[in-house]
Amino acid sequence: MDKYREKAAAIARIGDGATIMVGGFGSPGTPFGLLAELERQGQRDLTIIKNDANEAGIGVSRLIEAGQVRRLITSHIGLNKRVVALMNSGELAVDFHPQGILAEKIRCAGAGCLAFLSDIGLHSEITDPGDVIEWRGRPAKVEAALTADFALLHAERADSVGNLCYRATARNFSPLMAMAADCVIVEAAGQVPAGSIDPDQVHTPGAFVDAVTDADLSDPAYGLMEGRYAP
Amino acid sequence: MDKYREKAAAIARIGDGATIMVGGFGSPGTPFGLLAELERQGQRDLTIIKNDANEAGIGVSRLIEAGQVRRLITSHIGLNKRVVALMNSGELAVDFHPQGILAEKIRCAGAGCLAFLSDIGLHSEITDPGDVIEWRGRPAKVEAALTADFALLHAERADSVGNLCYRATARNFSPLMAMAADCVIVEAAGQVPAGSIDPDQVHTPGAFVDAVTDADLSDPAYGLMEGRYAP
Amino acid sequence: MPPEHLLRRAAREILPGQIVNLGIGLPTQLMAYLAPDADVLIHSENGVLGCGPQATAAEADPRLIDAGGAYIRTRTGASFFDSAVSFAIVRRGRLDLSVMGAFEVDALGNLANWKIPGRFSPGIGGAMELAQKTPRVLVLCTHNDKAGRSKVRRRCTLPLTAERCVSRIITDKAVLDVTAEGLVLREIAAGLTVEALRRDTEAELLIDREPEEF
Amino acid sequence: MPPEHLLRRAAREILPGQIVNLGIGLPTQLMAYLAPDADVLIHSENGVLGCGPQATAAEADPRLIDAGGAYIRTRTGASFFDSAVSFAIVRRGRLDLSVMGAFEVDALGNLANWKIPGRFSPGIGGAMELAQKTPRVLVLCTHNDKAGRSKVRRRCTLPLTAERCVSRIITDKAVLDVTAEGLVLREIAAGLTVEALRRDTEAELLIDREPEEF
Repeated sequence: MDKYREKAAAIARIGDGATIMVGGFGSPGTPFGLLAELERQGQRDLTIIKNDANEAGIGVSRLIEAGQVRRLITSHIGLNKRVVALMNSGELAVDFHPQGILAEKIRCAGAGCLAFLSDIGLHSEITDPGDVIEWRGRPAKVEAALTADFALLHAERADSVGNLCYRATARNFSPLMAMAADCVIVEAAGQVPAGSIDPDQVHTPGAFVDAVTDADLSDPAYGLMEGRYAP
Repeated sequence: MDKYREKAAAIARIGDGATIMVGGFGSPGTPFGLLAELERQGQRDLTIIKNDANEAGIGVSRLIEAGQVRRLITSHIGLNKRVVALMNSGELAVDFHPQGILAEKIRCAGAGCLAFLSDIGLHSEITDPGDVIEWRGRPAKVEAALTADFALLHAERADSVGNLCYRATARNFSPLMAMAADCVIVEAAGQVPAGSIDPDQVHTPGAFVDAVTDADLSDPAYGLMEGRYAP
Repeated sequence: MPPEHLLRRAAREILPGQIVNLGIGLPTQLMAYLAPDADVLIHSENGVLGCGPQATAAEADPRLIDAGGAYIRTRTGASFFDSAVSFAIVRRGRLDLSVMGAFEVDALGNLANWKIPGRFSPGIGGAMELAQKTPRVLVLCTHNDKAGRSKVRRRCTLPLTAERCVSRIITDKAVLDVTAEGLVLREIAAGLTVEALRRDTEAELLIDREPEEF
Repeated sequence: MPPEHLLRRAAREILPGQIVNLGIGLPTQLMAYLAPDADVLIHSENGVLGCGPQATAAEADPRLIDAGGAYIRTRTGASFFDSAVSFAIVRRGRLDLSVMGAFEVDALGNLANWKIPGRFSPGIGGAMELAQKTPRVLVLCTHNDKAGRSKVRRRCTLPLTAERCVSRIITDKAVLDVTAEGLVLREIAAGLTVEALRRDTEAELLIDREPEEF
C-alpha cells in the first residue's frame, strides 16, 4: 500500500473546473509546494475552499492572482488586500462562512452526512431565509455539507500507508479536508516508513489519503515571515 | 487549573435522574472505577448512553442489574444476555441507534450543533417517518444531537489541566462524550504533570474536562477476559 | 464442505491494497487466511485500521480488541481513532470491501442480518452503515440454516440491514453474484450438482456459463 | 489615557482558572499584561489552547501562530487541535470569556465588529461563533472612532456579529455593564467627568452609584 507519488503526476489528476480544498490557516499548513505545481500546470476555473486567501504573493493568492480561480469559499480574507480588490471588482466570486461553520461543513461531508442544523448567525444577514427550517418548535439553519474533488494538504510526517501527523497550528482544517475530499493529495516534510508512527498518535488515518508527495521546505514560504514576531 | 478531584466527591455531583454518557466499547475505555463508585452511592432513575451494556456482572451492566438505570441509549447489547432479558421483560427501556450514528449524535452535541441530516437507514424500520424531512429534493433523516449531564470516561494519561490521552481501542466514544456532556469526569491510569504531554498528542483538550480522578487498575475488570485470546 | 474451504475461497476476495471490514462471526475468521504480509488493512469499527490476527494470552493488551471483543494484534501501519472517525471512514466510502454475515440475503442484494423480530434484537451495531456505504459488500454465510431453510432468498422476510447493498454471496455451496438480472451462479462447491443446489436455494439461480468448482 | 491603561484595566477581567479567547487587535495585546504564571489558558481559534506571548525571531516556529498571524509561544499544559474541535470548544460553551473588538456596541449588548457595508467586508472569521456562544463577552475598544463618533450606541447601525451577546464594555473612557435596564457606568477614566463622558457617548448611561476611577 505504497501511496508515495511524484508531485507533478499527483497534481496532474486535477482538471479544469475542479473544486479543491486547501489546508492551512494563514501560512501554517498551507501546501505551498502542491500549490506551486498547480500554478505551473495552469488548471483553470477552479473553486478553492480554504480558511483564508493566504497573503498576497503566496499560496492560494498566487493562483487567484494568476486568474486560475473562479470562486473562493472561505472564512476571512482580511490579510490579503489583492484578493479583497479582486472580490470587489467582481473578478473573483467569494462565499464567506463563519470559520467554525466552514470547518463543520467540511467535516460533515467527511462524516458522510448531508447537512447539519445550527443556530449560528440564524437571525443575521449571513443567513438566507431559504435555509431556515422549523425543527422541534424553533428555527434552525440547515448548513449543507461541503465536499470537494481534491484536497491539497501539508503534513509534518507521512508514512507509506498515508498515515499523517501535523504539527502545532499547521493542523487546522487539514484532518477535516482529508475526510471530505474525493481525492486527497498530501505533501509531507518527512516521509517515514510504515510502522514508525505510533498508532495512537496518527492524526489522519491512511484510509483518507490517496497520494503522498515530498515537500521541499527550502521554499521561503515555509519560513518565518517578517514583522510577525516580537522585537 | 488543577482538575484533580477525589472520586467520591466527583461522583457525588451526580443526582437521581441524571443522563450519563459512559465511555468504552466493550471493556476497553469503560471507567470501571467511576461506575463502581456510582453503584456504591446508589443514584437511581439514570439514563445511560453507552455503545454497549458491557457484559453481565461488570461495568454499566452492574448498574442496570442493580436497578439504578431506567433507560439505556446504545448501539448493540448482544454480548449481555442479562440486559437483553431486562429489556425484553420491560424493566429497562432501550433505544438503539446505528453505531456510527450514535457516535455522530454525541459529537453533534459536542460541536454545539442541533442535529444532522443523514441517509443511514432512511427507509428501514429504525426510522420514524416523523424524523424525515425533504431537503434539496430528497428525503433526509434528522438525527438530533445527544447531550448529557455527565460523561464518565477512562483515559490512559491525564494532566492537571485535564488534557487526555487514550490508548488503542479504549479511545472509541470518549473524545466525543468529553465534548458533549455538561460535566466530564475522567479516571486516569496515569496522572502526569501539566507539560508532560506533547501538545500535538493530546486527544482531548483540557477545556472539555471538569474533573480527573485516579483509576485503580488492580480491579480485575481492567485485566484480560478469558476466552477472548488465541489459544 | 468444511468452513475452512469456504473461508479459503472467501479470502481470495480480498485484494492487495484494499481496506476491508470483517464482520463478527465467520467474516472475522478470514483474518487467519490472510498472508502475514498481505498488503491489506483491516478496519474494525471500534477504532482500528490495521488489525492483525487474534493475540495469545501472552501478547494480549486489555485495551486492544476488535469489534467482536477478541484481543488482537496490529499490523505495520496501523492507526487508532475515535468512533466518529471510524464511521466517517465507513460512511465516506473509504472502505473497499465489507464482509458480512447474513440471516437472509436476496436476489436484489437486500441483506438482513441484525434482527429476528420476537427472538433476537440486540441492536444494529455498525452493520447498517457498513452495508449501506461500503462500495462492495460480500456476504459470507452458510447456504442453509440449521433447519435446512435457504438463506439465499427471492426476497428477504426479516427487517433489512440495507437495501440492494450486496455484490457477492459466498456460501458453503456456491458463489453467487447479484446482478441486475438476478443471482448469477459463478462457482459451485465441489461434488454438488446444480440441481441439488437449486433444491437448497429458495432464490432463482441464473447460469450464464458453466460454474467453476471451488 | 494611553492604551496601556486600558489594557491593564482589561487584564483584571481575566480570572484564575479561566479559558479565554482574545480577539485580533487590542484584545490580543492583553497577553502582554498577564502574569507569566497566571492560571489561565488562552484559546486561539486556529487550534491552540494555552497560547503564550508573542515569540521573538529566535524563538518563533513557522508552524505556530495565533489567529492573527503572530508567532507565539505556548504555556505549560498547551494542546493543539483541528479547527472543528477548536470551534466545538467555542460553540459548546467551554470558553469562560471572549474579549473582542468593536466597530459598534449598543445598550442591548448587540455587537458589530465584522463588516462595514461598501467599505470593509473581509469575512466573518470566528467572531460570530465567539460572540454568540461564549458565556461572557467583554468588548475592548476605543470609546470614539477617529472622527470622534461614539462606538457605544443606543442601537448598532452596522450588520451585527451577534445579538445581546456583550456583558461588559471597556473603553479608554469607561467601564460599562450591559444590564436589562441599559448600560450602567461602573468606572470612569481618571480625570474625565461624567458630563464629558456623556457628551462622548451616543448611548444613554445609567449610574446607580458613584463610578470608580481607573
